[in-house]
Amino acid sequence: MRYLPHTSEDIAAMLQVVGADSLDGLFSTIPEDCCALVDMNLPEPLSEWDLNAHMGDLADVMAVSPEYKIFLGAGSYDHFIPEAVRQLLLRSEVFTAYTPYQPEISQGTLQTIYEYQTLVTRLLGMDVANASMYDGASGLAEALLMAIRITKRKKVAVSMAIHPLYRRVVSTYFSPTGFEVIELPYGKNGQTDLSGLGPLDELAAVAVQSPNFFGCIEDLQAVGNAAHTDSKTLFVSCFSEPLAYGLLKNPGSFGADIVCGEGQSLGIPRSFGGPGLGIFTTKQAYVRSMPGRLVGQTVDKDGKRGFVLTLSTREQHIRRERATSNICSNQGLCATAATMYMAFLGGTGIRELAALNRDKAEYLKGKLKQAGCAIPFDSPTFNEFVVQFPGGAETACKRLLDKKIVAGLPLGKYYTELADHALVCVTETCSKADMDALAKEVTS
Amino acid sequence: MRYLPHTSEDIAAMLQVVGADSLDGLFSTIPEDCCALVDMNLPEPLSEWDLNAHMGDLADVMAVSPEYKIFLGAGSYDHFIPEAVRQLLLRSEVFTAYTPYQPEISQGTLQTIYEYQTLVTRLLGMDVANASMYDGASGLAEALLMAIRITKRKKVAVSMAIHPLYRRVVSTYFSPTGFEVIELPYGKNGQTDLSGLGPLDELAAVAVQSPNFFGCIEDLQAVGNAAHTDSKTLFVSCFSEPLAYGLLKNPGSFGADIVCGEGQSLGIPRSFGGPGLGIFTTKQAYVRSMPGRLVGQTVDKDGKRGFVLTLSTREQHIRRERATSNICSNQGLCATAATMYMAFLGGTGIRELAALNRDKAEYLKGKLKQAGCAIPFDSPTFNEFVVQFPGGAETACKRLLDKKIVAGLPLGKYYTELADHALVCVTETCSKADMDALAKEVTS
Amino acid sequence: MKHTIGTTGLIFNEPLLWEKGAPGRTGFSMPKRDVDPAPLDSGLKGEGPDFPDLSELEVVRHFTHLSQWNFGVDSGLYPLGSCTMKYNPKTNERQASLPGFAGSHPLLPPELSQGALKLMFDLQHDLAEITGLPAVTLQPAAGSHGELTGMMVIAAYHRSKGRPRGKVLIPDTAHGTNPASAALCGLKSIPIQSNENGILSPDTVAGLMDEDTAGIMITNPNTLGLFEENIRKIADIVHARGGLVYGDGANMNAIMGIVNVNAAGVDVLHLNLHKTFSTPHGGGGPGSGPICVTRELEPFLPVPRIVQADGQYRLSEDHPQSVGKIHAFYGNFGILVRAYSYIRSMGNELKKVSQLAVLNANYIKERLRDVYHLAYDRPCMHECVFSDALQQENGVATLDVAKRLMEYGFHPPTVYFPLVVHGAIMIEPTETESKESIDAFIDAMRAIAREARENPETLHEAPRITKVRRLDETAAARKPCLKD
Amino acid sequence: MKHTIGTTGLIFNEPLLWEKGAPGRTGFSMPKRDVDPAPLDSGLKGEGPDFPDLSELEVVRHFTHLSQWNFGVDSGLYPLGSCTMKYNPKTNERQASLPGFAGSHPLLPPELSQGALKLMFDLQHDLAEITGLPAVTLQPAAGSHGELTGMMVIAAYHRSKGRPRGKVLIPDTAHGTNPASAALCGLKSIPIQSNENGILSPDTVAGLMDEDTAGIMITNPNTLGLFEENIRKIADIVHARGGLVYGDGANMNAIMGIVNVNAAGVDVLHLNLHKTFSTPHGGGGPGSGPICVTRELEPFLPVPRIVQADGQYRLSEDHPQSVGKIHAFYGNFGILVRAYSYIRSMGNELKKVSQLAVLNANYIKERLRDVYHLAYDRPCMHECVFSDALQQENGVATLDVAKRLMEYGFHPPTVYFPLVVHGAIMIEPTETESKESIDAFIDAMRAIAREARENPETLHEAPRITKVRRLDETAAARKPCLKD
Ligand SMILES: Cc1ncc(COP(=O)(O)O)c(C=O)c1O
Ligand SMILES: Cc1ncc(COP(=O)(O)O)c(C=O)c1O
Repeated sequence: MRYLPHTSEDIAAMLQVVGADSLDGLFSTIPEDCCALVDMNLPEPLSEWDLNAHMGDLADVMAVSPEYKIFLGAGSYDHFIPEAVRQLLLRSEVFTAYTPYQPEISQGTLQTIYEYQTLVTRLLGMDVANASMYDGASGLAEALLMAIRITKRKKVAVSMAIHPLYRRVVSTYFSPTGFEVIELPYGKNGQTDLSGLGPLDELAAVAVQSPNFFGCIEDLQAVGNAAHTDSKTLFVSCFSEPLAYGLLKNPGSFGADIVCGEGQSLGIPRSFGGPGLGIFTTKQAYVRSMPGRLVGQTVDKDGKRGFVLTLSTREQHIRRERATSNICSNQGLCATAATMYMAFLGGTGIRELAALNRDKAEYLKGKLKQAGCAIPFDSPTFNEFVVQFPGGAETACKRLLDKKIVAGLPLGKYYTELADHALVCVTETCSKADMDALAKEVTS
Repeated sequence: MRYLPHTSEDIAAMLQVVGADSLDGLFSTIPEDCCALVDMNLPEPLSEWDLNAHMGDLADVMAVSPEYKIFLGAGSYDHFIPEAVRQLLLRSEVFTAYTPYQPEISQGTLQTIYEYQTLVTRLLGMDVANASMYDGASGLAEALLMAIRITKRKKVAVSMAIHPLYRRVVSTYFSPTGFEVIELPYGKNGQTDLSGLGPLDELAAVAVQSPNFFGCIEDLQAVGNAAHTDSKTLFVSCFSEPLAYGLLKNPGSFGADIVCGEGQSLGIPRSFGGPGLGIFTTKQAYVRSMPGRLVGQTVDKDGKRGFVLTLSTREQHIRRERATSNICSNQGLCATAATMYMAFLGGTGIRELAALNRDKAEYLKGKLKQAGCAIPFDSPTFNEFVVQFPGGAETACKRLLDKKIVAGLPLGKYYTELADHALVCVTETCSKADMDALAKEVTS
Repeated sequence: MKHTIGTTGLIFNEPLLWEKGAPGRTGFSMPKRDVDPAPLDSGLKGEGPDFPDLSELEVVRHFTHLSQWNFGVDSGLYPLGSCTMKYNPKTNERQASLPGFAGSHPLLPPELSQGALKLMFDLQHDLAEITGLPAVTLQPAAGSHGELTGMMVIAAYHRSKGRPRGKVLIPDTAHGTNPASAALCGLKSIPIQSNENGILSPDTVAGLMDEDTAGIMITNPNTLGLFEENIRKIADIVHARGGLVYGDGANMNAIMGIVNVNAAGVDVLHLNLHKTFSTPHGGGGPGSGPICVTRELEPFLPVPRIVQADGQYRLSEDHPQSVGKIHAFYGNFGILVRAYSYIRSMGNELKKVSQLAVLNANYIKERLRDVYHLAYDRPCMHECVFSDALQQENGVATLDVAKRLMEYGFHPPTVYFPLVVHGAIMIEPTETESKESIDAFIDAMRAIAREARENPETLHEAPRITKVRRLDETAAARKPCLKD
Repeated sequence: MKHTIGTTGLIFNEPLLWEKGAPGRTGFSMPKRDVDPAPLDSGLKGEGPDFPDLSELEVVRHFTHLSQWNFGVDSGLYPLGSCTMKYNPKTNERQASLPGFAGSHPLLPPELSQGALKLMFDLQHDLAEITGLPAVTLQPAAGSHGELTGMMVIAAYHRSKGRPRGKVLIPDTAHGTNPASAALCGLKSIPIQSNENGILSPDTVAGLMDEDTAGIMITNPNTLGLFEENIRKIADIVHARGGLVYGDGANMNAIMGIVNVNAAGVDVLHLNLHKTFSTPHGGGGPGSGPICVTRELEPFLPVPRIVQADGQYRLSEDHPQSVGKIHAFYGNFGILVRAYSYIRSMGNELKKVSQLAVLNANYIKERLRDVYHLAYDRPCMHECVFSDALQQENGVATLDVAKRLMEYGFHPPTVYFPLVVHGAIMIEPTETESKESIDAFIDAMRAIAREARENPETLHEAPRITKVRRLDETAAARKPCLKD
């Protein structure tokens, strides 16, 4: 087997040094009752070529563009990724390296992550970012736990306009703890309705998402004010589409204390939902309560600039049960991809691209209105919006599928009251022609 | 444009240093009568994404396996190429480098080519190999010209069983010269018929191909003896399928003076016929008459082993009109791919793979015989052979095309006397099932 | 040594991204605009992030230069204990980048994603075969995430029995993620000391296990590279008191096809696909940490679960006892594709993998034991653990050995872990290293042991030939500079 | 200088392939055998080649290590005069590796290869647009191969006129391939001296041109980076005597959209797609050297030619006057795909490409003229040529400057060519280099000029920080060791 270099001579020579009579002899310390009695029932090994054929068969039955026109976002976005990102990620010095525990031979990874931390703080208007969390959902859960640690309170208020799957992960993280989640409803305009937000004095955090699950841009000013009426309560702002901040005022400028979310949009393929990128940022004041790894700048023996993992006393390998989180391996390579993507895009590019996403979404919105679809929420949106399809979302989407159009995500499963609505997404990858086709088919 | 870094500020600042008032001003030395008066009529620039779509459209209409079952060789072979070769070739330090004129920062290229030279001489049983020629055809032409230089004679004998396209390139190279090509016919058994080979005393070379165009393994012993009846005449042995020498006695062992051919088989995609790899090897005695670049081993100032381009006094940039060839850029990256491929395969692997190729070809040969096809040539073959299809090759091949089977290369175009014959190729990529299908369809 | 692998050559300095570029440049191909701009309330508009503008070539050179400052498995032997730095097959990357996988949306209707669902379903089956534990979830994004999920399953199990428990037993040799994960589940961790042989004694466990203890988290083979020989007895003790056994399977590379984890009494086990199953570490992640459980615990696994009915695969949410969702979608699918490719390529040769991994580790143990102090002198599994006890007398510490190894061209082992061994040097070669490669490493380690006696200074000064030398970590932590 | 780009870091020694490995290992996945072995006459069987057996990881590390000893365009500024080392766009590699292209067989029936034929047909059109010469062949595999093809066309033209000619005029500034290619066509090359301005004078040409002279080979812009201002007059002289003008278009990067080569009087021109059109050099090749000719010469172009009829493309052999085939198939198609991708990506911005390439070269010329001797003080095109005249007095030669540049992190310029300039330093930055990158190069060149005065030793000793130092080329040539 091409991955196993040992010749029989090698094995014989090494066994002799070890003093074992056979390969099985190496496992003498394993008691009978632990041993596997039968061989593993695994399929015969495939050659590289049969594997290619087999994987090709599996991949070919998946529905992807361009064959399908897919207007599906909901936390996983179709953006163009420069070929240069793909090829640079294959540089094996980075790609086959472990966590940079030995900084002298890991400066490539370390400087990249330092650049990542800097760029995302600039994107979101925050002081510090960690080296990544697993995904947007677990990131939000950890953000709320962090707020609970900081405030020593037991309750958090969470907008129902936050991605429903993120909220489910939050409740999973909360279930073994005594902590409580209070849900904030959304209003007629699709934004979070803060009116129900009573006395905050027991709230550790108020959390919203912007653009929210419905694509609506939240009034972060209002949320910030509401949250901060209690000096201790933290304002947590999350996101699933960071590209929006190429165009929109960032959460930091509204005084958010923790800003976290999913970074898949930034040059990472959707890949059936993972690996993505949990982006996690906060204010300087809270850095020591932050979960996850941090890269910091320092100097070497000769005074040369260099980078290291730092503040690791927060982390599990030092602090063990009192760590700020259990996270160890993170999404480093995805953070690297995002750094490359942001570098290729640049400040000018990200603004232009964000504008293009919104303009295209607005175009389709208009087209669908003309086609007789209702748009229930009138607050401004970025590249996603909710549509009421004539004759119900489920049926409309099913019908459009025959035309190889995935018209959006039917919302009934997540919000019963929105049973005949769908969430539609438009990115720079959707052409005017595709959108016109969708609008046409909807009515036909 | 992402390839052009100049901002307008950059341009202004640089123009000032240069003392030109505008970009057009830089071309003041170009006389009116040379200037382009109208803009180039080129299509609008495509974005990276539109380019992907456009190229996808062009590539998708090409017939390739697995959709088509292709039994076509004839100088371009379908062999499995390890993904590792593809990824290693993208290492940009090698891939974006020029010819290694500065050895201190080109040792990667230089050691690789030295390894290439060594491995191909071992494969073919020769003393020295150059760093590559354009392809098998131009390599053969240069080999014959080299023989003419060495022997100071004006005639070469060339077997008609050498790839017809190679022979056409030879006659193109010969046309502006006074040199003459004498054609040696092939015999009933598909091997070169040497009986017509009269007095050799004016022949610079006798050239055959083995396995020859018909897939037949030539009797190199006999050819060598015939050629060497005149002490001056050179025995030139060429090939289009070097993999054969994983299994067969190599030409060197029969005393060949020059062995050259096409190396595409060794880990290089067919790519519609190019880039391939012109492999060129000879005996030590003739090294100074050899065309092309050579890499040699030496030591650096500190006595460390290193590699350099050497014996360049043979080459055009030094010797100019008296050079052994005009070749400058060669097929370096293809030689690199071949080196990687040979390294992955190894001595054990290449033998096993070569045997598998022949065994599969023999299987199909048997199947086709059973199916009622005639096999005109009875001498042993490697992974190609000539078949007479019932009802004529052209029509049979046409009919099979509808079944998405490319049954082989109809030979009428190249050998009128073989009008109803086709050249069929089988490599390790053809499964038993594919071969059975072909045999079945042939008769139906 | 004449034949040192490590040497120096020309590489390149490279500034930070924003120390390069010029406004107006771009490295991105902007799609052409086929719609009109839509008005946006100026109150919502920001200035746009302060990113540098760079050309494509500038960015390409930037990351090409940075990569050259790194050491990966493709650079050389990477014997980082507990991390299983084996070769990451190139074909796995090809498979993961197939448009059908890389381009697929997680919320497509199941009938449009049968390929991905089948792959996950079959991978679950394979992992069950390899561990002996019948039910599997692929949702956890890393080993630690798997621990968390597993402990949630255990907590949910106890709740379902109507008697939640507050504590969990964790050996002193455990990885830091174990207590941290337990803590996230509100479980107080009770440390257990391993015995003089570096493993757990049943009596110690018996002494600590009680009705308020949810169970035990046990790493097997443990972080000393030793097999926990008493695991079955320990499991019986824990089970007898109504507890469950959590297995940390990070070191599964030692025992595939050799140990049946289920038979050994483990109820929940996490695997690190980015260790045992050859997926790349990417300089920190992404990983994947599936957990395998007994039939009894299956109802508690995260949702959605993949179910198959007459050849069709779908996602089922209908598992009332489930702990819920632990990842927004289905975990790190792209990593699952790689692990699946690896398992398909190996089949039952996975047993050979473990045999050779253990052979390599024991070979190193035997060939270095005379020059480095061997923490526990017993047959080891995938790794062996030495210490700097012999070097201390020359004022040479584990860190010096590690840094000097770089100059010889090797990545250092894991150092100062596990904590039970003072100045630990934890060496895991993996099975993909050839005998020659391991012999070269041994020669280097022996040469360093000699240098420690003959001129310790070279070790204190190391590394000298790397892009940067030893870095001031204290300064970095004292006044953190975490961004520009 | 503090901000030197070049520095040193950890890299790895790597033996020759056969100094590694062990018999029986493999790095290849052998397809499973589904047929029986067939007997083969033992007289035909060899022992099989003596190749080393290596594991996949051993081979991967081998070539990863070797790559780190190399310098490419992605490593830094590569101002190799006459070679146009511009950025090689990553997207071109994607396109060339599309299965439909990379996997296609050249002898498929045309109806199964329409995509490739259309691409070549359109590329021919584009190159005709760019040069002004209407007929194009893509068959030559490199520039030199294009020269050979072009000179064959010229020879065939003269034969067709019933008066073959024996000589060709070639300037002393010409690249060595020019006379070598002419020689292969049986043409004797007659050298022409360029004038005090570094270009050709019509009178000189008039004096040499006669009825036995097939024509002239003229590189424009020439290898001094100067535009041959008299080309039109020279062409008239040559044409008047029945000769033809061959244009070496290796330096086309300076004049795209600016000069109409046809209008300038050129009859045949070769292009280097691996220079002007961004395809990678791969450490020596493959390249591609299409030739563009006038309508009058079209009948002589190589066959097969691509013809289009009602949307269908096919290959036509029916050109009786053709010189024949120059490549077994259609040339280096994979390189054509890359060049085509580049042209499609640029469109008319190709003119901007030339403008910026010329701007960069003139900027360097102006900023270095006070410290290096400028061979010809005139506005330059894509490159500028200096010499070591000023450094000689300190015993510093061009070679020393070149080697020292490596330590500053740059690839050296082309040196000692063209021959008309003693100790030539030929600098071609290309348009893909930013102003900052060029300024850094200028700083390095100026620093070196200073070092040449202040301590020449540093230059003589350079390079010290590369994998190997200056190599003994004389020994290499005296007793050549060309293989193990
Ligand atoms: C024994 C052990 N357990 C758990 C982990 C955590 O795994 P991950 O980093 O994938 O979260 C590790 C990783 O180093 C480990 O070695
Ligand atoms: C002016 C000139 N002509 C011709 C050539 C030969 O081109 P190629 O190397 O592609 O054969 C070169 C290449 O360096 C050149 O610079």
